[in-house]
Amino acid sequence: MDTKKKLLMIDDDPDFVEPIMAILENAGYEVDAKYNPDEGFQALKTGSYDLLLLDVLMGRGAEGIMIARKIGDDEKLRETPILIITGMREQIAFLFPGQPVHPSFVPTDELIEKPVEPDLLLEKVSTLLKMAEERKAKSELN
Amino acid sequence: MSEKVGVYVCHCGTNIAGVVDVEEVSNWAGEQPNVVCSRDYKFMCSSLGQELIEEDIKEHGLTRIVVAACSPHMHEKTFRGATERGGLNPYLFEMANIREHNSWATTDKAAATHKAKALVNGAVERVVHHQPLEPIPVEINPATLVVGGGIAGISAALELADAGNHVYLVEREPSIGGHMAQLDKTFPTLDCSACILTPKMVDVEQHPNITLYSWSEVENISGYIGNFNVTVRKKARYVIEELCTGCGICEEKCPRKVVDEVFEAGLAQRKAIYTPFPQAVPKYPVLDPPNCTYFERGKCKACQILCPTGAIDFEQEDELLEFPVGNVILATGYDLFDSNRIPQYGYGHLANVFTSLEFERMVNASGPTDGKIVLRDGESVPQSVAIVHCVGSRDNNYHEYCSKVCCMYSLKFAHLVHERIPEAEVYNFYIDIRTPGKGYEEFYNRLLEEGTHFIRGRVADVTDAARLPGEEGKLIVQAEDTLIGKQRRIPVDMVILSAGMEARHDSQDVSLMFGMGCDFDGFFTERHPKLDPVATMTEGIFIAGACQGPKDIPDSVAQGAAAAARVAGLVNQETVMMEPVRASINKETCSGCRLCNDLCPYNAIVFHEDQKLSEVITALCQGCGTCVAACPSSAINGAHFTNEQVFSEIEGILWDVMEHQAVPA
Amino acid sequence: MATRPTFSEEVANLMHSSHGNPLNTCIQCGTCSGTCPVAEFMDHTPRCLIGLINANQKEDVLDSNTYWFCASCFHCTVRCPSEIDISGLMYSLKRYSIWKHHYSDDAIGPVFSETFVKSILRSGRSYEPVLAPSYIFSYGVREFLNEAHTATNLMLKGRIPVIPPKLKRIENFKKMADRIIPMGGAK
Amino acid sequence: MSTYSYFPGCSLEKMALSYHQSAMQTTNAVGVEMKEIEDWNCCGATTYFHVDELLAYTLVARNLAMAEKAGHDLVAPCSACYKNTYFTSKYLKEDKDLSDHINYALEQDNLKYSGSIEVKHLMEVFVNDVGLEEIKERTTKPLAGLRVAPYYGCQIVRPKKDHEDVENPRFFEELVSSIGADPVDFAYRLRCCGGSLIITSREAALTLVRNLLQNAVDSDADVIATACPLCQTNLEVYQMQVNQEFDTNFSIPIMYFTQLMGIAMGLPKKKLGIGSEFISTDKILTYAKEPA
Repeated sequence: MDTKKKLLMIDDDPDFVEPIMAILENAGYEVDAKYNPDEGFQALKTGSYDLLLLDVLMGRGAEGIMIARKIGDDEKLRETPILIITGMREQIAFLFPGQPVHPSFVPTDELIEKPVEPDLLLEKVSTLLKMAEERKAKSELN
Repeated sequence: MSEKVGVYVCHCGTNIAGVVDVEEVSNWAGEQPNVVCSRDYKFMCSSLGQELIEEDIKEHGLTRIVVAACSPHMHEKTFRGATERGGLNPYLFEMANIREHNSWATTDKAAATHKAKALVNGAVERVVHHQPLEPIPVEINPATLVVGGGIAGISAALELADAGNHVYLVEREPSIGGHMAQLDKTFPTLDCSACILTPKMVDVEQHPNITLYSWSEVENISGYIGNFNVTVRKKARYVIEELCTGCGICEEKCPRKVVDEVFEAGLAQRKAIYTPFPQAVPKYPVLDPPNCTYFERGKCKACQILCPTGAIDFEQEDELLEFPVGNVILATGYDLFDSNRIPQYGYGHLANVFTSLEFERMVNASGPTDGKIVLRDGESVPQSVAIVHCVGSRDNNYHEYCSKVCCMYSLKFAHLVHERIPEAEVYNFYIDIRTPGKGYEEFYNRLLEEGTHFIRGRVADVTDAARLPGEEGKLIVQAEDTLIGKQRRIPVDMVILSAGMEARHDSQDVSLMFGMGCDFDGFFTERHPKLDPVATMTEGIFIAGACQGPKDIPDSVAQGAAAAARVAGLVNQETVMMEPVRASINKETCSGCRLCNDLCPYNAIVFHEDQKLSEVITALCQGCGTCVAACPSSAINGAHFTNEQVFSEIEGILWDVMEHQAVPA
Repeated sequence: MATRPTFSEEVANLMHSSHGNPLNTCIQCGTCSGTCPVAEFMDHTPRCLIGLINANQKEDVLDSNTYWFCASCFHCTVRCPSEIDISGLMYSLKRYSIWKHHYSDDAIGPVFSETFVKSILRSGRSYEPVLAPSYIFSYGVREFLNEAHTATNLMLKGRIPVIPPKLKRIENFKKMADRIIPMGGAK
Repeated sequence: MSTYSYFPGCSLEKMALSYHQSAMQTTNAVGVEMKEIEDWNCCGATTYFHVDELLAYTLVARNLAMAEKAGHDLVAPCSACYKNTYFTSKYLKEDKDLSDHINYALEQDNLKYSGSIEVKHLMEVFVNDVGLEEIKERTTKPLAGLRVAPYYGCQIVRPKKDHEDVENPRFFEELVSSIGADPVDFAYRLRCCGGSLIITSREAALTLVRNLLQNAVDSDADVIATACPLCQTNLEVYQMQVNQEFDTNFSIPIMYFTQLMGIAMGLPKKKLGIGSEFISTDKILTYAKEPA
């Protein structure tokens, strides 16, 4: 069937990407993975994806945030829902004596932290996809 | 009248087909107006591919041919041949470049296929406007100019002269011989460089077919294959060659000594009037005015007074000589990389760091130390020597390329140190040992047996700052021994920097003067790196030796001979057929404004005062098109590049945009 | 579909925006290691480390102390004949090791980095006294006494600040950092 | 009078206060105004890059933006600050994507960096902008006979590849000559002092310091001149520890080039911060004499 939803995952950690891809593919999604922010953003621009799964700490630092901000600045890309999956708190949170990662600072739709519960992941993905479709239908109506 | 066009789309293996959907392009082309037959084929340049064209012409009555393949530089000639064998005029052919301009430049298959269609369509639209053209025969002057009297130039000159052709050999320095004359022994056979070179130099001097102009430089060249006009500046020697016997009294009596930076690499002195070395050819000395006491203070004249034949002439001036030649061989050689550019190796700062050329002179039996290996003080014998490979080579900060000869001459140096100072320790610091030549690897094995220490690691720096015991008063060479993964500091008495080869500092100017190409490193560009290494993109101009890229003696000799063979072939043909892509002026529409006269870079346009008209001299015209574009009354026609042809091609390429615009036919 | 990146590709991804040539252009000449002032303290020379990366020897690379010894003197970077930013590589590996917590508990390098960053985020400027405790206990007795003695001397010469410096617009400063790493510091 | 935005950096607040004081005195003496950037922050040193480079760029960009707002080129006396600031400015100028992101963060402090200013090391200001002739002219008490080892260290020349000559710069030597002193041939002048390792890898750092001191002493230097607070601290404050570790007895003063300039210009030593050093500089001061 060709109604398969296409997801893009940008994450630099192959050890994390592999199981997540397996979970999503088993659930009937088509998943592409890119392992650095440049290639990831390029793929997002040229391909057509229904949802983006985005890591935060990559390359020079929190480049996932940089991508999310760029997407927010782009009228077309803005439509793609983003699910941030980050282990940042685990990785460097001790440096930032505050609260958990703030999704509100970047235009993202959802945020979950590594390690990820498969059920939670699938639930969030499908909710986001549904929301995006509703949003689209609404804007077409207008 | 409608033409019948055949279109051939080449796969070039996977070079094109890997990116461009060639079948799709071919099918699409078949549907275009005028196209009666369209095919794709694995290798159009193969004989089977060419036969395809020939057969189709006969079978389908094709009147025009388009091949979409590689660059015309590569195969335009090939397909013109096929077109001609099929019975058509070869100029009724057009090539679309879908490799260099397309498949090699992208990985986007859809875009590449789209662009291939556009390029093919442009070619189809253009080719229907092609006209049959006939090549222009030109006579070839049998004389040849060889620029540069090193071993490559000498070889070329002798080959041509022996075959009965006249050669003008122009050398910038006072003597021919080039770098080879400075060397002591040659690898891997260790024969004496001078012993094998001098006979050849003498042959040049005595050859009835060779006119040698040393201490001379080419000032200007004009014309085209078969008919070049050369201007040579013969620099004032201040010695009347006809009177000089080469007795050497002037040099002996000259009171003025200067450091010889050229031949002796700064290690010895020469006089203000001098022959660079005893076996110099020609034997006449050269006077060097900036260092001459007479030129400086108006007094001395020792040489003139003591010359037995009255051959010294202080009034002599540069002479400009003009002569015609049919072909040119450039063998201008190389410069040695300047070791000062790598300050961390200490050259010029630490006394006992030597360049390879300095060491060559030092080990030369007729050199400044009579062949003794000594430190800068002129007497101490080094007990340990470090030879640093890849100085200025294989380094993006200087030259990315490998200089090819340094490994071998470094091995030779190590051998010479062992030979002259048996108790000395020799360390060769290398990245890779490159010995691809006959007898070269065997020579390396010999050095291993002789006990040379080989340390695989590029030298980081050379310093005299001692830190550890045993380093006092030594030069310390620091490098990683990459085979054991440890940093090492080797204290030695002498360091030799194996400097690489680089293009002559003025190679860019030379290439411009001769109208030929020069690569980023300054080496002259050959027509084809593998199949045509001694020809250039300019007809009648050939290259040989290290001016084309780093090379050792055997390779330079081989190229010299190869270039000579190419020239001899042309001379034998007596005439050569030239491209008919030339401009011509329509007498009816020429207004006689003379705008084109001055613009022509080849001085190919004359003005007839009586008729108030300009005319193109076909033989001189190179078909560049400058005049065509400049003519205000569109009176100049560039054959094979007519406005109609060029505009149809542009419109053809823009087919997808043009469709929307209803362009009037 | 995506093929799993090798370790060498992982490192390349980490350096994706660096300013030199990729690591696989290394010709293993050893210029970097010959130049490195601290090569003798490293368990692998910088050249060897690049070799290990290119050969996908992930564990050996991460276990190596090489990158924590890099003093950022940039001598290797300017000399590299292949124009690889070797110092940049060392930074990348330090980041990788911190992010993945791949270092031993007694390693001073990462702990110091963390302390330093924390202190700057708190006040905007660095303040030497808070840096000291994090590493000083790892020293032996003699080094400890030396260090303490040095500190006392500095204090006597008036070269150690008594009050930590702080920015005036520290709240803005924290919010600014929060836009780069939104960890809720600004609330 | 030319004016610059001055970014002292954390060390100059206290640890290297004498560098700050002498920099102020000497720039003032040659008619250059250094306006300290208001509310500047740490440049991130090298350690910040270990955690998040983007954050390090942001920190630097805040200082750059404030300097740009003031309309002057930024001057850093510390080599590490200089290198960080110089390259951040360069990268932000070259990479629009990066600069967009960093400016997005700067918004929070109502700042923006557009890349219109240059970043200079304090020594560059003296050598290139003020000029050695001018310095020579202001030298009233030339340090004739004083043998100075000009210690460049690392980050004032590296990794800046387009520098006149990374492996053989001469500007420090020329500056030393211009105040009448003799620059010694100091082979280790471009080698690392281990500055950033002193805390994390003490043994390595002390070894590097030892080698440097040894080479300076071997070249008969009376004093090592530095242009970086980290180099100064390493070479001077840790000299005693080196002596203990390696059984040596080095006692060579390490002074900022601005202090030597100040002495040669006849400025009062107190104002140059002389007196806060561990190794006495009394002998150095005796060289300053008005020409006979």
